[in-house]
Amino acid sequence: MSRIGVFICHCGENISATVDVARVAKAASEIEGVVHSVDYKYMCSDPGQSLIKQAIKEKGLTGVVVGSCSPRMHEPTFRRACSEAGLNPFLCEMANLREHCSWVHEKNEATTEKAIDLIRMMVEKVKLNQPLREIKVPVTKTALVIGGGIAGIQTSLDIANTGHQVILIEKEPSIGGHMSQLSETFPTLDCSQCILTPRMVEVAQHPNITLYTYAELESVSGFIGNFKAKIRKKAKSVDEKLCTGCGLCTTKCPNKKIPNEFNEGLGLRTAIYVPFPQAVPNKPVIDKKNCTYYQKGKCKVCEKFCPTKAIQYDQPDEILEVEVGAIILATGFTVKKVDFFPEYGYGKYPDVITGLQFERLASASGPTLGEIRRPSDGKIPEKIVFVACAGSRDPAKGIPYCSKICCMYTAKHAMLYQHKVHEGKSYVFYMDIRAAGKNYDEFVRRAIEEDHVNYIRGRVSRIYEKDGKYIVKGADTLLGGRPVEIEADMVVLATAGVSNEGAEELAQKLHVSYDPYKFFAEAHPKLKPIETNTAGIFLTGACQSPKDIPETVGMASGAAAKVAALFSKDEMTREPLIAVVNRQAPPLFSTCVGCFLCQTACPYQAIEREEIRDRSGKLIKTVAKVNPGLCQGCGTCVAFCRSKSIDIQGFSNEQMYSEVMALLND
Amino acid sequence: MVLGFYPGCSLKGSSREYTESVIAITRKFEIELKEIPDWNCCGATAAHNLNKELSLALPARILALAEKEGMKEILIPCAACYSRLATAQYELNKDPELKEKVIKIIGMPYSGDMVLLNVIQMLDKYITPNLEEKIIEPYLHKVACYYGCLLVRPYNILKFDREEDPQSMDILVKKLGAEPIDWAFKTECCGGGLSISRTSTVGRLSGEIIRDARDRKAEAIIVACPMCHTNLDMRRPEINNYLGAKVSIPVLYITEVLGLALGIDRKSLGLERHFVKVTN
Amino acid sequence: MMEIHTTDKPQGLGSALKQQTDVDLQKCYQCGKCSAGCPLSSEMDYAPNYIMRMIQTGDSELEEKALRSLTIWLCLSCEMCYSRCPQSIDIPKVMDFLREKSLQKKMTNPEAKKIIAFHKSFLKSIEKTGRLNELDLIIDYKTRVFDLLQDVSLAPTMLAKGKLPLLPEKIKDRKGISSIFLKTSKNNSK
Amino acid sequence: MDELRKRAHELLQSGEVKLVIGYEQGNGNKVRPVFITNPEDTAKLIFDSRCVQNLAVYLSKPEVKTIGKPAIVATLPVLRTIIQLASENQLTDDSAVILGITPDGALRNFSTLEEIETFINQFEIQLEERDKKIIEQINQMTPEERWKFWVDTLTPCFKCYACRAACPMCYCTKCTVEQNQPQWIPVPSHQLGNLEWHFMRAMHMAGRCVDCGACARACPISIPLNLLTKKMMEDMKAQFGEYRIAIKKGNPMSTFKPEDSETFIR
Amino acid sequence: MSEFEPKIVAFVCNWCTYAGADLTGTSRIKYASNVRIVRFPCTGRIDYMLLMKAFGEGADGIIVSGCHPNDCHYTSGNFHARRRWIVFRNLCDFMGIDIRRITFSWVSAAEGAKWADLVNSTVATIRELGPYEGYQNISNYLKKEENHG
Repeated sequence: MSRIGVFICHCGENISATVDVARVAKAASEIEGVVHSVDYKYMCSDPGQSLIKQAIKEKGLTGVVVGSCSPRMHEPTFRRACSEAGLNPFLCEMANLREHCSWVHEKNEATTEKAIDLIRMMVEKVKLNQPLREIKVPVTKTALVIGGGIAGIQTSLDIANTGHQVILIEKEPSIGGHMSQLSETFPTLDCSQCILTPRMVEVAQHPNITLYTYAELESVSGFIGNFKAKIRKKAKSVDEKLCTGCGLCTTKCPNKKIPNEFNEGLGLRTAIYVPFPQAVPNKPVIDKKNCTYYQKGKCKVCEKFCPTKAIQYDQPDEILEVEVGAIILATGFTVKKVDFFPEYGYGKYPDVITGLQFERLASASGPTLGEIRRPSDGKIPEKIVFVACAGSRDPAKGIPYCSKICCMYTAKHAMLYQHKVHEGKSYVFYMDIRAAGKNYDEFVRRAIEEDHVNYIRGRVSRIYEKDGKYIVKGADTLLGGRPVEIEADMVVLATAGVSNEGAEELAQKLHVSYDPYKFFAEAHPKLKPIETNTAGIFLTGACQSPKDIPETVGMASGAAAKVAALFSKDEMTREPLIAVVNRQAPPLFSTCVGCFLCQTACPYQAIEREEIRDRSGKLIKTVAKVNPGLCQGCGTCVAFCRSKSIDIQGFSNEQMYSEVMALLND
Repeated sequence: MVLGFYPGCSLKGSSREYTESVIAITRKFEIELKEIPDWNCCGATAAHNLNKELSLALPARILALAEKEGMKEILIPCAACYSRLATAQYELNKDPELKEKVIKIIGMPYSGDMVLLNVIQMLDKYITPNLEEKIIEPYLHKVACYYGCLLVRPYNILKFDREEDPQSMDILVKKLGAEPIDWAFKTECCGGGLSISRTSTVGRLSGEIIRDARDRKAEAIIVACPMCHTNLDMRRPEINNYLGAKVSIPVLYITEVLGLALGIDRKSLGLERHFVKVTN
Repeated sequence: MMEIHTTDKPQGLGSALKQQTDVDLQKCYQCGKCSAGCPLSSEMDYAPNYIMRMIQTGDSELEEKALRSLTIWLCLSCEMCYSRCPQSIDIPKVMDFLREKSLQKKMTNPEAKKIIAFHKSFLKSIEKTGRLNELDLIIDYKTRVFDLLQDVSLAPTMLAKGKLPLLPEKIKDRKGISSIFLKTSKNNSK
Repeated sequence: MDELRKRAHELLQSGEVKLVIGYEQGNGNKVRPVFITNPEDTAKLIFDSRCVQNLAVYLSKPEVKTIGKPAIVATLPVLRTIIQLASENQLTDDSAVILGITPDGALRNFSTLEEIETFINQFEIQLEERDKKIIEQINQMTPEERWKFWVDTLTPCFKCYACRAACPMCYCTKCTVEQNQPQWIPVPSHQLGNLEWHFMRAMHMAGRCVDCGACARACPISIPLNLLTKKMMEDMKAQFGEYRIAIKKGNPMSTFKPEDSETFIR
Repeated sequence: MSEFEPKIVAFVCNWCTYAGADLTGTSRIKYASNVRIVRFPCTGRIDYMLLMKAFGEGADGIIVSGCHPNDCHYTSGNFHARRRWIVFRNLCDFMGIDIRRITFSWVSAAEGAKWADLVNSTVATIRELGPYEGYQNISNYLKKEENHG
C-alpha cells in the first residue's frame, strides 16, 4: 500500500499568485494513497527540503510528489533531498505547476483545477515508481586518439599528462598533419614547425603514449568505458627496430619521380621515403604502389644498401586489438584541389595553386626553400592574385558554408609575399573579411595598411592563361560592380576546407553522426560541442568543421578534460532510466519472442541477443537483451515492441498508462 | 533514315551556307532531313526580351507541329533556335500550368517529349561513328573551335557539353585532321542580338574573340551558330576597325569543315557566300 | 531617405519577380561574380549585381532606376552570369522580367531605343509572315530609327551572296501566328 | 499431386523430416490440414484450388515443434509467410523442408530461403479488384459514416481470437491482450474494446502482413477484418515505396527515411 | 450548461517540446489551460495505444509533439515516431477516427511562442468540433458495463 507525500510550492508568489495552492494541497490529500500533503513558500529552500525529509522519516513515505517548478529545474535537488532522507531518489516525481501552469494561465478556477490534475497524474505515476539504482559501468582507462595532427597531438599529450594511457594512431607515415606543412602562422607569423616539432617529439617520447603511424582503425565494438578497437598497422616494409633512420635507402632508391604529398605535389620523392625531414618517427616506409620491386618484382636497391638489413619486403599488415575507455576523433580535414574549379581552368594552369601549396612555397623547408616561385618556370611572380572563398560559401558548388580559416591565411599569404617580394604587387579578391579573433582583424588591417595588399571586394568570374600571364576577371562591388581585370603571374585559390575522404565510413564504424558535408556532428551545437551522440566518443579539431590552430588546440584540451573526467573513477554511474527486456518464470522466461525487429529501432545498437539455455546447455530460446552501457533511454523500442516485452525504467508502460487514466478519469 | 529538321529563319537567309552544308553532309550519309511543315520563327532574342509568353508559345507551336508529323527527334542546326526550343521545352515541362496555358495559346496539342539535337549532337550520333573511311581530304589546319553562348549554356537546361572550356567540337575536328587550339574565348559572347542595333559592341566583343584566335595562331575559326558566324564574318570590317588591323582568318561552320574533309565541293557547301574569303 | 526591406519578405518588383519567375533575389549576396564575367558590364550604366541590389532593396525609386536603366537592354542573355552564379540565380530571366516591366511602364531607356526598335521590327516581321525576313527586318528597323545609312554597304553584298532573299518566306497558317501574338500581346506595345 | 505424395514419402522414409504438414480431404467438399508422421499416410495428401488455409501458422506452434523437423506444403502465401518469419528470426534454412506449390499448381522444391525470396518477389502482393472497390467505397464515406461503418462492423465481435489463432504472424507467446499490467485491451467484448483490439491487431501487422487472408477466413461471423491490413498495405506502398517481403529488411515501423513525408506535422 | 471546455492531452518529448513549454512559461506567454502535458523521454517512446486510450477515456483532442527532424536528443527517435504516426494516422482515418482531433507538431526547446500558439489553435479547433461524442458514446457503453459489475 503506497504512502505518498505531496508538497506544493508557492515559489514565492510565482505559483500562489495564480493557483490556489491551499486548495491544491487539500485536493491532493484526498487522493487515494496520499498520506501527507502540505504547501510551502519555497520548497527548494533548506527549510522546504527539510519539510520533505521530515515527512519521509515520520510518515514513512513510499513516494514523493513535489508540485513546483519544471523538473528540468529542480528534479536533482528534490531527488537528492529524498535520498538524504533514506528514500530512493527515483521514488520522487515533480508536477510542473509553474512553467506549465501558473505562469501561462490566468488566475481562475480552471487553472487551479489543472494544477490538481497535474498533481493527480504524478501521484498515480509515483505509486508505480520502482526504486532504481544508478548503473555502474567499469572504465578502461586508456584513450584511443585517431589522427596525429595538432589536434591529436595536443589531446594525446594532455591525456597522457593526467597519467592515463593513450594510443595514438596516424594513417600517414609521420604525425604532424597539416600544421607541419604550414610556413608561418597567423596572427603572429611564428614558424609553424618551430612550435610544432617539439610536441611531435614529446609525443614520441611520452611514457604514457603508444604511437602507431601508418595505421588505421579497422573496427570498433563495445561502449563508453569499454570499447574494443581493431587497428590495422599497414606494412612499412621496414623493420622499425633495426632501422636507424640513416636515410641511405632514400638517397639510393631509383624511383625518384613520385609527387611529394607533403609538398602538395610541388616536389618529388622516392618510393622508399620519409615524408619530411622532421618526421616522427623519422624512419622510412616503402610506398608499395610506386615501388619498382612491388610492381615489377625486381630492384631491391634499398635492401642492398641498408646497413642494418631493416628492409622487409614480405612484412604483412598487422591487426592489433586494443581495449579503450574513450575514443577521440582528430582526423582533421582536407582542401579542395584546383581541378574543382572549371572557371579557373580545371587545374590545367600550373601557376594557379591552392593556399596549402602556397604554404609549401613559402615554407623554408619547402621545394623552393621559402622563395615564392612559379611552379611552371620558377620565376618570381611580380603580380599575384589571391582568391578568397574559392568554393566556400558557394551553394552552386555544393559548399554553402564558410571555411573560416581562409580570410586569415589569405591575409597571411599576401603579407608573406610582400615581405619576400618587396616590389611585387598583390591583390586579394574577397566577399567579406572574417577576422573574428584575438589580434585577427588587426592582422588583416596590417596586411592592407602596412604591406599594401590590394583588397578588392568581389568574386573572380574567370581565370585564363595568355602569353604566360593569368588573366583574372573580377569585379569591384564597392564601385557598383565595375569590372576589374588583372594580368597576374600567379594565382592562389583559398580553396574550401572539406571533410576527409573516408570520413563517412569512419563515422559509420563508430556510429557517430555527421552533417551533409561529412563533418562529424557534435552532440549539441552549443553545450556539447566536443561530445558526439555516442557516449565515450569525442571530437576535436577540423574533423568537426574547419578550424584554426588555437581553436583546435583549445578543443583538443577540452576533449582531454572530458576523457580525464571519465577516467577519474574506476566505475562510471549513469541514470538508470533505460530499457529492459522482461524476464518471467519458466517455461516462458520472457514474453520476448526474439523477432529482433526492435534492433533497427534502436539508435544506439544497444539491443543484443541473449540465448536462454537449460542446465544441460540446450538452447531454449533467443531473446532480446538491452546493453545498459549503450542504452540511452529513448524508449523507441518500447513503443515498438508488439508483445510489450521491453519496458523503460522511469517511463514504464504502467506509469504512462496510469498518468493518462489519472488525468481523464476525474 | 529520316530526321526531323528545323532550319530556322537565318538558315533560309543570311546563313544559307549553313543549311547547304548540313544538307550536303547528311545526304552523304543517307540521312533525309524532313523539314517541319509550316514551321515558324522561334522568336529568338527579341521574343524573350519583350514578351515571355510569346517566347514560349512560338517554340511550342514548332514542337507541336513536329509532334503532329510523328517526329521523335529533330535537328536544330542554329544554336540560337536550339536554345530557344530547348528552353521552352524545359520551362513547359517544369510547369504544367504554364504548359496548359501555352497549349491554349497555340491551339494545338503538345506533349513535349521531343528529342532535340544541336548540330554537334547530330554529328556525334549519326555521322562520326562511320566517318573515318569517308574522309578524303583531312582538314590539316590549326583551328579555334568557337562554341559561343547558346550551345553550352545553361547546362541545367541543355545538358550538352561542359560550360567552361567545352570539348565536343574540338574532339570532332581532331577526327577531321585539324589541330584545335586551346584558347580562352571558346564561350565568350560575340554580341549576338546586338548585331544590327549596337554594331560597336559587336565589334568589340567579336574583336576580342578574333584577337585571341589570331594571337594563338589559329588559321580558321569553327562555329555552329549562324549568329556567331554573322558577327565574326559579316562584321569583320567593324572588328578590324576595333582591332586596328586587318585579320583575315576565315570563319567556317563545323559542317563546312566536315564537308571539305569529305571532299564535297566548295559550292555545295556555300563557301562562296562568306564575307571573309575561305581558302583551302 | 530610402527604405530597405531586404530583411523582410521581398517587396514590390522583387515579390512580383518571385511569383512570376520563381527567381528569389533575396539569395543574392553581392559577390559580384556576375558583373565580373559579364561581357557587357563595362558598357552598362549599372553592373548586374548593382541591379540585383536595387531590386533587393524593394525601394521604389531604385526599382524605377533599374527599369529605366540601359543595362537591362544591353544584356545579351549569354547566360554567363547564370552559369557561374554561386547562388544559381537566373539573372538573364531577371533581365527578361525587367525588360517586360520596363516596356509596360513605358520606362525604357532612351539610349536603348535602337535595341528595342530592332526587337520590335523583328517580332513585327514574324507576326506578318510567321518567319523572319531579314530584308523586311532591316527596312522596318531603319524606318523606326531613321538610320538609313547604317549597313548600306552590307545589303548589296548580302544580296550578291544570296543571303537576302527578296521575297519573304510566308507560312500558311498565318492566322495561327497572329492569334498567338494576339493572345500573348496583352501587355505589349507594338 | 502424386509427385507431392512421392516426395513427402521419401522425406519421411529417409527420416529427413519427422512430419509433413499438408492438406487432406475433409468432410463433404471441405479440405483440412493434415499432419503426417507415417510414410504410408502420405497417400492422404491432396492439393487443389480449395487448399487455401495458411499452413505456416503451425510452424511456430510448440506442439508441432516438439515432433521434429517438418516438411510443409507451401503455396505462395505460405512461402511469403515463411520469408517474413525468417526475417523475424523465427526460421532458418534448415527449420523445415519446403514443398513449394507454384501458382500453376506445380511442385517446386526450394533448398534455401534466398531461393524462396527471389521466387515470391516475382509476384508482387496486389489487391484484388473486389477489395480495391470496397476500400474505395469506404474512402468515399464521410469520416462519420466510416466511423459508424466500423463500429457496426466490429460490434458483433465476441473476441474469440480465431483471427489471432489463424494468423501465422501472431506467434507471440504472450499476446498483448493477455497483458494486465496495464490492461491495454479490456477483456469484455464491447464496442470500445473490440475497436481497440482490431486497431491494435492491424498496427501489429504493419509491414508484416503477408495478406494470406487467414484472419478473415477464420472469423466465425465473417468480419472483413483484413480490409484494415489490406488498406494499410496500400498506404505503406504509397508512403514508403514498395511493400516487399524479404529476409533482410528492417520492419517499416522500426526503420525510417529522413525524407519521410511530414506534411501533416505542424 | 456552461460552454464546452475541451479536454486536451499533450504527449510530448522531454528534450524539445517539454522544454519549449517550459520556455513559454519563463517568457510568461499565456495560453488556454485546457491542455495537460504527459512527459515522455522521446517521441519515439510515445505508444499509439496511449493515444487510443486517451480518446477512450474522454479526451476531445490530442497533441503529439517532439523535436524537429535532426534535433532529436536521441538522434532518430522522432524519425521513428514520424513513421509510426504516418501509419497510425492513415489507419485512424480509414476507421473514421477523427484525425482533425490529433495535432502532430515539432516544437523545439526554443519555440515557446509556437507551443502557446499550438495549444491555442488546437483548443480552438476542438471547440469548433465540439466534444468527441462518437468515441465517447462507445466508451460510455464501457462505463455502463463497469457499473453493472
